[in-house]
Formats: sequence, C-alpha cells, structure tokens
Amino acid sequence: MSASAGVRPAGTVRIGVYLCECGPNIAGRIDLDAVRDALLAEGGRYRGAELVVKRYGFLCSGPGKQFLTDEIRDNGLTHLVVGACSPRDHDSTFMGVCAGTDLNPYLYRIVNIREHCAWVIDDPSGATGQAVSYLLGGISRVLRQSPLHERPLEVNPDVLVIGGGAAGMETSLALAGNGRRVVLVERGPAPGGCMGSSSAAAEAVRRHPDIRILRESEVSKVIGFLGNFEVEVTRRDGPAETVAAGAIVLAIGSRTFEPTDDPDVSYGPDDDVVPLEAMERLLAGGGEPLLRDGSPPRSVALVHCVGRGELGYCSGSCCARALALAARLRAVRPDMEVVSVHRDLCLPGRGGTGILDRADASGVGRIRALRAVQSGNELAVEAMDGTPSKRRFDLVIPVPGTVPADDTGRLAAMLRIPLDEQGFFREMHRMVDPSGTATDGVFLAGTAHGPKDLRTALRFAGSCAGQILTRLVPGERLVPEVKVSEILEAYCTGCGNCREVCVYGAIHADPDRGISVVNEAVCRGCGNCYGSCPSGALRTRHFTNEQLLREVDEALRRRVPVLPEPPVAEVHP
Amino acid sequence: MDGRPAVRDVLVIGAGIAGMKAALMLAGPARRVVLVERLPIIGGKTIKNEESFPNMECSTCMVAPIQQAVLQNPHIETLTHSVLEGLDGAPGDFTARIRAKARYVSLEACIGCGMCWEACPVTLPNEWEESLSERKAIYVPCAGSLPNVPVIDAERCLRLNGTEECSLCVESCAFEAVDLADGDRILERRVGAVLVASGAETMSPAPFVRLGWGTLPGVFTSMEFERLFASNGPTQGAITLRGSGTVPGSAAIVHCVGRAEAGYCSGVCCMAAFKYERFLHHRIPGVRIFHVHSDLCVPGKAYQGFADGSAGDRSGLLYSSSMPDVEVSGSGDSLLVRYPDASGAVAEVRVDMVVLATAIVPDPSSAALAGTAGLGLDASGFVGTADPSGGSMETSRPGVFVAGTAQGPMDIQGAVIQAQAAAGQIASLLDRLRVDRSGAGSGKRPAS
Amino acid sequence: MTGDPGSGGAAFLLPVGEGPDGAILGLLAGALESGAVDALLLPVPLPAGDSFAWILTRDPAVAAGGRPLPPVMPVQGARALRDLTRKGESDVRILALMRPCEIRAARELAKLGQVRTDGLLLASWDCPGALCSKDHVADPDGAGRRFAGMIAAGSPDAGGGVRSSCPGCVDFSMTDADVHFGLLGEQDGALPVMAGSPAGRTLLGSLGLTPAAGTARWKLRAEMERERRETSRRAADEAAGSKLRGAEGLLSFFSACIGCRICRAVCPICHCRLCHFDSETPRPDPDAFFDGAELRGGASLPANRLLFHVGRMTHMSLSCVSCGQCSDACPAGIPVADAFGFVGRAAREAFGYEAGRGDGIPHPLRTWRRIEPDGIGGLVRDAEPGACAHE
Amino acid sequence: MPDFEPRVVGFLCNWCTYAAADLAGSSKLPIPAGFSVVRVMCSSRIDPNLVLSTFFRGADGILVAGCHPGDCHYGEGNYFARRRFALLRKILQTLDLEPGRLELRWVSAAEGNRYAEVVGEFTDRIRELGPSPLRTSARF
Repeated sequence: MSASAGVRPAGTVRIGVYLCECGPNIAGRIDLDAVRDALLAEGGRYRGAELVVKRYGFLCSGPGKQFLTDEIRDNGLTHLVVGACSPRDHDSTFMGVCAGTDLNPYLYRIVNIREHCAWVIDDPSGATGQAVSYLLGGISRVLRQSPLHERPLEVNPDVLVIGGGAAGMETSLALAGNGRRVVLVERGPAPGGCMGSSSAAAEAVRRHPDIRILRESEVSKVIGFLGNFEVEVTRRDGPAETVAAGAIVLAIGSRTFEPTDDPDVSYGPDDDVVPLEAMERLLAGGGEPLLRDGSPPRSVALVHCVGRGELGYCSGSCCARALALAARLRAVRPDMEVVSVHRDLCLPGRGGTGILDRADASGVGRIRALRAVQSGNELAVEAMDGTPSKRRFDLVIPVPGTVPADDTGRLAAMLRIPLDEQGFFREMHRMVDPSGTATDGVFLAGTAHGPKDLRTALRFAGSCAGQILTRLVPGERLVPEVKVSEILEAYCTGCGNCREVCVYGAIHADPDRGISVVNEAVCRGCGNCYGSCPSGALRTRHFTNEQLLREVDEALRRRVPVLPEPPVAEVHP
Repeated sequence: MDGRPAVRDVLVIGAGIAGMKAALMLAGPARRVVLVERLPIIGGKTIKNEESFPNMECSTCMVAPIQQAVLQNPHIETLTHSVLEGLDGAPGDFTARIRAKARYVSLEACIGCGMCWEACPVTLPNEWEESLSERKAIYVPCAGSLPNVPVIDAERCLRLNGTEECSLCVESCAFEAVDLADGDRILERRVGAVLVASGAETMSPAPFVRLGWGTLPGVFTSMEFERLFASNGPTQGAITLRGSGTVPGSAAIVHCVGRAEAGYCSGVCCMAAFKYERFLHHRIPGVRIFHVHSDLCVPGKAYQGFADGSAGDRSGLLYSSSMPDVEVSGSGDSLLVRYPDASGAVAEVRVDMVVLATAIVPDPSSAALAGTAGLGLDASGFVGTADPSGGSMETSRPGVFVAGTAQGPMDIQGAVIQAQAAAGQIASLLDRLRVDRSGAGSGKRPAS
Repeated sequence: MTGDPGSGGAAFLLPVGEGPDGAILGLLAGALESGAVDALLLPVPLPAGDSFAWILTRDPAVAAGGRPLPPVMPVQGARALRDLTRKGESDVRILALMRPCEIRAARELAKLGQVRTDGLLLASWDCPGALCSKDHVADPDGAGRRFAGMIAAGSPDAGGGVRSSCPGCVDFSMTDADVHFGLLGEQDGALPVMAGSPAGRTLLGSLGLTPAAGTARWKLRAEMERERRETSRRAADEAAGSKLRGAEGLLSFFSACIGCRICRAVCPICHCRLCHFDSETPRPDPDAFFDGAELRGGASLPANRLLFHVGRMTHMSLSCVSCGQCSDACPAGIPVADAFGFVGRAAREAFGYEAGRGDGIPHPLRTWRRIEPDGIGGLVRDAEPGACAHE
Repeated sequence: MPDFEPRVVGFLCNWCTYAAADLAGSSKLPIPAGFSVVRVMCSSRIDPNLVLSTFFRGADGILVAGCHPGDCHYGEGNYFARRRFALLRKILQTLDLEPGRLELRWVSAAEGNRYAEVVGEFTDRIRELGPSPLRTSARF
C-alpha cells in the first residue's frame, strides 16, 4: 500500500466539507457562509473534484453524526473534511462515523478551526481567512491521503519466563493459574531463588501441569514481537530447542554487592565477618552465630549501606532486612550485644517503622554515623557531629546493596532493551510503564528491573502477568497501528539511519536486498525514521511530505479575500 | 462445570493514575468497565504536579494521553462527580449502587467554552488549587480539566442555595447545557469484581502549630507548592509568597512532617522535597535552599542520583536529631526555622519561605468507602490487602481489589504496578470463576 | 588526520629508484607475490592515455601496468570500494591504494553501511592534489609533467590546473591508513612507508623492508605543507563566505547550474540509489506553482534548483571530504566543492566531528546526548532551563 | 512594511505542543492570524527537506516545537530532532540565509500560556525581519 494517493481522475472525486458551528464558538467568530463561498470559489483547484460544503449546528452530537452518515451515503462522498475542533477531542468520533459507512476512515480529515482560529484570532476577518486556508489545506491534504486498513494479527497466548526466582515463579503461577501455558527457563538446577527450592511456591511451580520448567538452560536467541516470539533455549548439557511464545518475562533477579569492593570495607579470611545473606541463611536453617574459634560472639555490628557510595543508589530494602536480622540475633542470643551502624535509615511504608520498633524493643543498639570504616572486626565511626571513635566487634555483618544480575547485559543486547545508568534493564517509562520495555511484549518482573523488596518484586510479577492476561487474550487478535512507516525499496540503500534511531527496534536490515525493512507490527508511527532518511525511501503513512506540504502550500497562499462585514452569530440547531 | 460464568464487567473506584491504567487494561469488547470518580474531573493527584520525579517529566504530557484514552474508550463508562453508595453480592456477581451527583451541566451538550463561568457572579476560593486562586460557583478546577465540562457548586450557587433567582449561567450558555433542575441519580451496575483506587491525601499540617502553617503566609504545604510551580496553576508557575507576591531568596524544606504522628515513613516525601529544590533552582536563580531532615529515604535505582543531582550544595542539608521538635516562627516573609542538631543543641536558619514535606495519609473518603463496600482498613486507615506479604491485591472482601495510594503511600510507579497487577488478578478471577444459582461466587479460584 | 606514524607504530624505508610510482608498484607487486595480500585495487591508465580506471587484479603483470599516483581522480575511489564490498565482504585480502580523501570517503560510507572495510587494507600517500580532468584530457603529457612537479614539491602550488579544493586540503596526509607512503619524507633515495594499524604493520613487516630510523623529516615537511594549505583553506573559505551571502548570494553562486545533478552523481558520499530530489516528494503540484507565481510574481522552473543544493548539504555535508569531484564534474564550471567544503567544515566544527576518521565515532545524526556540547546546544534555543527536563 | 502579516508555519508534535496549542485555544489566548499549525506525531518526524521546502515555498518563518527533552512520548525522538535542527540551523547560518527564521522550542502540554507567548514572540521577530527573500523574487 503506497502512502501517497495519486490524484483521482476528474469526476470521480466528491469531497464533503462540513463546518461545525459549535454554537457561537465557531459560528460566532467565523463567518461560515463566507468560508463556504470561498471554498466553493476555490473548488476548481481540485481537478474536477466536486465540493459539497455545508454548515451544521453540532456535528459531534448524535443528530450531527447521523447527519454526516447520511451526507456520506447520499452524496457518495469519496473524501470527508470536517471543520470543527481539535482532533484530540473528536478525531475518533468522526472516524467512527466513517467506519459506519463505506468511506475509509483514513480518507477523512478533521480541521481544527476552533482552538486554532475561532478562539484565538481576535479579528473576525482574520479568523475567517485563516479558517479558509486551514480548510483548503485539509481538502488538498485529504486528496493525498490513501485508504488504510487494519490488519489484525493472530497471537500466541503462551508465555516464556526467564528466571525461576520469586518473581519468575509468581509470574508463572499467575499465568498458568489462568490457563496459559508457561515455559520457565531456569539457569540453576531448580526454581526457587531466594525463596528456596523447597518453598511452597517452588513446589506449586513444579506441580503445575501448565508450567514447563527448562532447568540449567539459557535463552540463546530471540526473534519476533508481541504475540509472536520465537525463542531458542539452550540446555547446558543438551541441545537447543525453539519455544514459541506471545510474550517474554525477564525475571532474572539481581545479586548483592561484593562488600570488599567498598573502599570503606576491608576484611580477610582471618576476620570474623559474615555478610548479611550468609547470616540470614544460617539463622533460617536454625543455625547459631559462632566465631571462627567456635566461641559465641559477645558483640555484633551490622554495617548498613555497604557499596551505596559506589553504586550511587539506595537499594531500599537492606535497612529493613538488617534490622530484622538484628532482632532475630537478639532473640537467638539475648546476652549478645547487637548494634546497627547506619546513617539514613530507609524504611519506607507501614511495615518499615514496625521493623524498627521491634528491633529497638528487642534491645538492638543503634549508632548513627556520617561514615563507618570497617577494617577486619574494627569499626572507625564518625558520628553525625563529626566526633570520631573506634571500636572492635566480635562479629561484623556488612549489609551490601543490590546490583544487576550478571546475565543482564547479554539478554539486554539480545532483546534490544537498553540498560539504565545503574545497569538494570530500562523500563519503557519509569512512571506509567515500569514493567514494559522498549521491545513490546518483553516485560520486567522483580529485581531485574531494579532493587526492591520482596512484596514489590511480586507486584511487578503481577503487573507482567496482568498485562499479558489482558493484552494477549486467546482468540482475540491484536490490531497494530496502521499509520506506520514503510520503506520504498527503490529508494533505500540500507544506510541504517532509520535502524539506529528507532526506539522500538521496528526496523531491521535485509542483507539480501541491501535495504532496511519496517516491521509494521512493532512500529508506532512516530516518524523518527522518516526524519533520519536522506533518500526519501521512508514514509510514515498519513504523515508523508506530500501530505504535509499540501497543508503548507495552502497556509502560504495569498489569502482569498473574505467579507469584511462582522460575522453573524446565528445558531442553526 | 456447574453454575454460570461470572459477570465480566468491573467497577473501578477512583480515576487517578491507578484507576485509569486498570480501567484501560480491563475494558474491551468483552468487558465493560464502570469508572467512578468522586471529583468532577479525572486524572487524580498526578495532574496536580507540573513535573514528577525522578525524570522531572511533565505530568500533563504523561497523563493527558491516558485521560483522553479513558474518555474516548467506548467500553469505559466514566462517572465523574459520583460516589459508591452500596455494594451487595459476591465475587462474580456484585450489584453496585452509585450516586451520580447533580452536575447541573450536560456532559454531552457542553463543550467547555467557559462562557458560563465568565458570567457567574459568585467568587470562591478554588480548593483544587489549594485555595491559592479563585473559582466561580460554576467552574472547572483548572485549565485543561478533563472532561472539560464545568460543575455547579450547589451550596454556593445563588440560585440553588435559594439566595436569589440568578440564571446568568443558563443564559450565557449557547448549548442549553446548563440545567438547574438537574438532580442526583442513583445508578445500579452489575459487576463481577471491584477495584478500589480511591487514592490518598497529604496530611494537613494545621495541627502542628509549631510549624506555623495557616498563620505564617511564607509557610506552604507540598501540595500548595506543587500548584505554585504549575504552569496551569494559580500563578502560571511563578513561585511567589502569599500576600506579598514577592519572590523568595531563600527557602527551607522541612522533611518528615507528620511522620511520627502517622507512624510510618511515606517513602516519597524526600524525593518530592528534592524535586522542590529543583523547582526553586529553575524558577529562582541564586535562591538558597535548606533541607531540614533526619533519615533521607530515597529508595530505588534512580532516586539517589536524583537527590544528589538536586542538592548541588550539600551544605543545604541540615540534619535534625528530632523532627518533631522543629519549629517555624517569624513574621511576614522572614521566617526562622529552629531544629535540634546532631548534638541536640538548638540550631536555626532564617529563610523567606518554608515548604512542609507532609506525610501521605488515607483519603478521608476511604473510611466511608470501606464502610460502604465492607472492606477492612489497616492500622493506618489504608485499605489493606488480605495477604499483606504476598503479591495479591485482593482486599479482606473477596472479589474486591485495591491498588495505588488507597493501599498505602507510594509513588506513581508503585501505583501503576499495583493497578496492572490488580487488573490481571481481576481478569484472571472473572475468566474462571463460576457463580452458583444463589449468586454467590464459588468454584475454583485462580492461583495467587 | 595527523598524528604519530600510525597506531601500528612502525615506519620502514622504501628505496625510490626510478621514482615513487615505480617504487610503490614494486612494493605492491611484492605484497601480491609474497601472498601477503590476495589482490590489488589500483588506478591503471586507459589506452587513450587521458584517463585511469580502478582495476582489481591478482595478476602481477596487470598490477605492473598501474599508475599508483594518478594526476587526476576520474572516479572517487570510495565508489570503487562501494561497488566492491556493498553486497558483503569476501575472504579475499585486498590492498587498495588511494588518495587520503578517497579513503576518508570510504570510511564515511562504511558508517552508512555502503562499504565494508574489514578485509580491506587501505594504503594512502601524501597527496599534492588532483588536476582538473578537463585539463588532463586536453593535454595528458603536459598535465603529467605538471603533476610530477607537484609530487616532487609535495604541493598543489607547484602545478597549474589543480582542483580548487586541493590547495586548501589539510588532510592530504593520512597516518591512520593501514599503510601510508610518506612522499614528503623522501631522503637519500628512499621514502618512509608507515603502518597505521597492526594489519599494516604485519604487511610491511613481511616485505623485508629496512626499518626507518625515524620520520622526523617527513613530519617536518608535512607540517610546513599543512600550514601552507591551512592558509589557502582560510582564504578559500573567506572567498566562499563572501560569495555565499544570503539567498541572492546563493542564487548567483549557482546561477549557471543547469540542473543536471552530476555533482550528486559523482559525489562519493551521496550513496542514495535514487536521489530524494529526483523523487516525486519535493515536486509541487501544478496549483502550487501558480500559488508560488501568485506569491512571487512568477515561478522558476524546473523547480527546486536551490532546494536541491541546500538539501544535499543537509544530507552529506557532515560527511563531505572535500575531494572536489563535484567541481571537477560540473559542466557549467560551478566551483560546487567550494560551497560544500565551506558549509561542511562549519557544520562538522559545530558537531565536533571529523569526516573519515577511523576512530569508530558514529555519524552525528545517528546518536544524541542528553546535554549536547555547546557546538550543538548553542544552535538550539531551548526553552528556559527551568522548564527543561534533564537540563 | 507596517501592514506586513508574516506567514509562519508551526510544525507541532501531537503529544505536547499541539496539546498546548489546544489549551491556549480553550484559554482564548491570542494567536497571530498568519500562524498556521501543521500537526505531526513527533518533532523527530520533521526532516530537513520538509523545512527547506516550506521555506522555498514562501514561509517567512518556521517554528518546530515538541516535548521537552526527556518528555518525548516516544522516548528519544526530540533528542534526534534537536540534532537535525542544529545541523539545519548551522547550514542556514553559514549560508547567511537568515537562520533566525527557523526556531525550535519545547512546549509541554500544560504550557498553554507559554505556547501563546512563544508563537507571539516568534511572529513578532519575523515581522521585524520582514518577508522572506525566498518568496519575494520569482527567481528562487
């Protein structure tokens, strides 16, 4: 389908131009009769195109829409121009009217003579003249428009989840729980992640008939788009297999910062230092904190914010974990002194303060410090007012932040998803589309998106499942945008400017033909590629230069003279 | 399977970012969504912010396309200026009773030309603008409101409150859109599930006399400050002091206002505070800014960088060892902020303007709503989820879900994530739930 | 394009003997025979004697008939390389000998996916400039003598009928080519050959040349020559600037233009299959002509004469290497390259970009920065910072 | 010339500046009669030839306006638009083709007032510059 319609042979073109009075809002400031006369006087410009010009009270009203429907039918209109308000208000309204007739909605054009003329141009003849030129622009543009047709796509409702941690399992269960078939790709021997492979969730995942687990496997290749992905999964000790899925969920999690990478932290194998996670596991397994010589520690210090300086962000959940652990340590050994060394305590949400209260109640000591330098079991602390002090603790527990999983970069490149400054996958929009990515159909669950507590991680998982359940509905087809870009092979040399600038990865190279090709199912029609193309091979349908320049030409023409008399403010109901 | 399928339609309460996102996800040829909004306009709190952290992104640009999508979606019935009055039934088959309050202006006929409010003789403080500007008795809260259709404040309208036979708005309207005989309508909708996304409030600092809000014109709440910066707000974005209208040369932002009283850290106020710092720098070159704070809470991958980026001059960070002891005194544009420093000694800073970063607290309407819908509130008065540790957004009442700040303090991102999760859980429930003859939900529940 | 003799960091001595042409041919033949490369791409005189063709050959005999230092540039070498590699590289190792501007153009085309330089060894030489093809065709021998003088002097000023873009070319010497022949460094019957890349180093190392003690003389002469050309470049830009003054200036600069668009056809950077300006897109409708006529009192036909030239600047000026092909080809004798060189330099300066460097820096329009450097930022009047996210 | 009404074309991005234009409209803020809006989906859609053609077809001034950097509805479009604009502006500058007739501005959907200001200021500046030479002579 070519983006630019040639001008049709004379006689077959009948353009209907309908002027909405919008009460006094348009009719009161623009002399619509003068406009009609001016348009009819100009009608000859359009090579035999017949012009039907009428005014009406409120075209967006029920009767107005019926009036348009009848006009399209009765006059056998080939094109429709509506002079009314902003397309942001009523473009869809009038496209809907067209859809109810034989007229292709893309052979219609709304011209905004209210917000851009009537309401803003003081002098009535000026407003009327500008309305004429906008409308002429609309008429000659609509003649350059071509009919576009929606092409719904069959979709595959099955889902591939990468990563069998808490978020991956939650996503899988939420989807499988609703009858979707899920393939769960896990690098390790079994799903579970921080929840453990014997957790209830892991058990449920293993048991679920609709969840297929690929253990010790990696995604090695991905092609396709929302609704139709083909993913190659390679087993560490086996062959690769290809999985078809409509969506992909990245739930590869994260890892913890290596404490000794923090310049303020140094310890060796001879020191009694146990990082947070190890101690959590120890206690969870019913173990007791013991020093290397087997004796019980008399004093324990938890050092918060390890690595925060290097990472440049606060992981948000470590303070709560540290204080919870501190309280548990006190419970295990009430005679043991437990001190949390921190600057800012980050305990957002209702739960946070409770954790702090419990820690305080259980007798956990707290030292607020501008800075704490750990060498072995000795802490050099700088109090908030700057006074320095040193102290030795039998046991020191560094509380490190969260960093991206090692596989992040590889998968990002494979899926054409940018990374953010912190090295995590970048979401499509930080606020209104946090679990979506630049590659539509690939979603982010859990800490693959960034550091967060377990509950938030699970809710990201829910968000992914929710979008998949509501966007990929079995039996329902996806309708991609039709005002998208296309590439004319005759003009394209495959220089790749368009591929470089496309945010959505909608354009790929066709080496055989030496050109670039648009995947219309992925393109959103922004036109960035058009702006980048030197050879004119790219056109964004409905926004080609031919079309835009017709608006320009009419805007620049010497204004047709309009009646100077003040306009009449009559309203035709 | 026995029983009949669940009613597929969904009721969403609250047309803020969470409610709108969920409604758009759920609405489709196979499912209608009834979107009930208390205010006469949709958009929620987000549209009150000119820019939102951490990207300093224009909130209107972010939300307007979503508002348009909601209003133009044929499968969403948007009921503005409406409240829920009753919710009977069980998962898969609820009957919701909704009071659509009289708007006195026809949503169909009105095109928002504004002639009526130009004509209206009654002038009142505009609550939506935190009373920093005025409105009429017939009004839209701010330029660019959606739907762009005014509402009549029945208590203050001279005609409706019986003061006099005024009908200027009626006469000024070319569309015969104003109908003073309009009355409340009670609507009944059958839905399979309900999503509560009724939002939250920022705590009023009025009780904290020590902070001087309400008595010292130079002291602003966070919401007042947001509107002050807004280009469609009362001052077109000029940051000026109440009354005097002068531009402040220095400002102190007091963190954690109401944290102790609320009993939790809202987790977003610090970020807001650093946003205000950027606002001030952008609008007032050379302005001096101080943060009076204790624990700085900037969780998440992007936030620390934003905070550091804002506080170009760290000397502006004043650590207070006890926020409840912070005091603001002074007169006119010269304010004195006193706070206990690290050693506990009283320190002070003199500024022209004070902004109070107030805690996020439950919306007053939540309690009423919870009563109506029979939902449990948590200790802080937010709508709780049945399983406080898991990912499920279902409330204590089966079939009723919650998302966004109705559930607790959070930023836009958190609200959107919860909305998407809840929408998925609702779709999942209604796809598979079957309802027995008695109408009570039964049968297999989706895994959660 | 200057710098130490190459990141490959090696210089050898090539005995000149009969003259640089023969010496270079000898080296190329050696590379071919030793199997260090599989094929050569070099200029070979055509029988008529008035021009040269790019010949790709594995046959030492054919190579021996080549003319490594041709006085003219009938076809920009980058176009030869584009033909050769556009459809994909082969595993044949090719050594191509070209002028610096030809190699720089090739590198720009590589960034635009038109040339694949991997598998290619590119050799350049200190270029004293190219003669105008017309003069050369008229009197090949005279032209040849003039060019020999230029080679000897290492400077365009030594000969007449040089392309107008050459005297102002400061990139006449290119030490980041795989191999570079430092003609300017000729001393005691030998000239320095420099490797600008590991591959170049391997090649030269395999040919049993004597390592050069140093390249001081070459550097010195190159520097002096560069200063001379810098001066002519400033003069040329001033001249162009004084002519290109506004719409009227543009019109009179191109007044002789017959709209044949040969300038685009021979431009190494204009890689489009069909030029945008030959497409229907920019052609106004009949009505628009009359509207234009109404507006201006007349309409100039064929349309878009100036739009073509300015539009082409927006397409290629960032990559323009000032090779002068456009001027050389223009049948109306318009010094097209003077205008494009002038505009291109200004544009590249603003973007802090150098066309044709092998440094992997992407084409400026294929990337962006949140906060742009002043060169770009200064051209953009942003909204006041207060309303400007990120900035 | 006193009664010269400049013909200015504004290419506005759909999501931010066109929305701001609507807001200016519903706020009834004055816009010069000679200012014509052409709507595109994103400022990155504007290619140099569209702008040049618009000049050669007789525009006295061209305003390209879109979302603030970082606000692009499509993520990065306006960053690319900014570079393309810079190149075009530089070429006009170097050729002394009155670069002041071409402007790039960021106007968000909320900035109805600012839209009216920007358009007003720009049109005034063009009014002072007078008619574009490209539309006063038949020879161009």
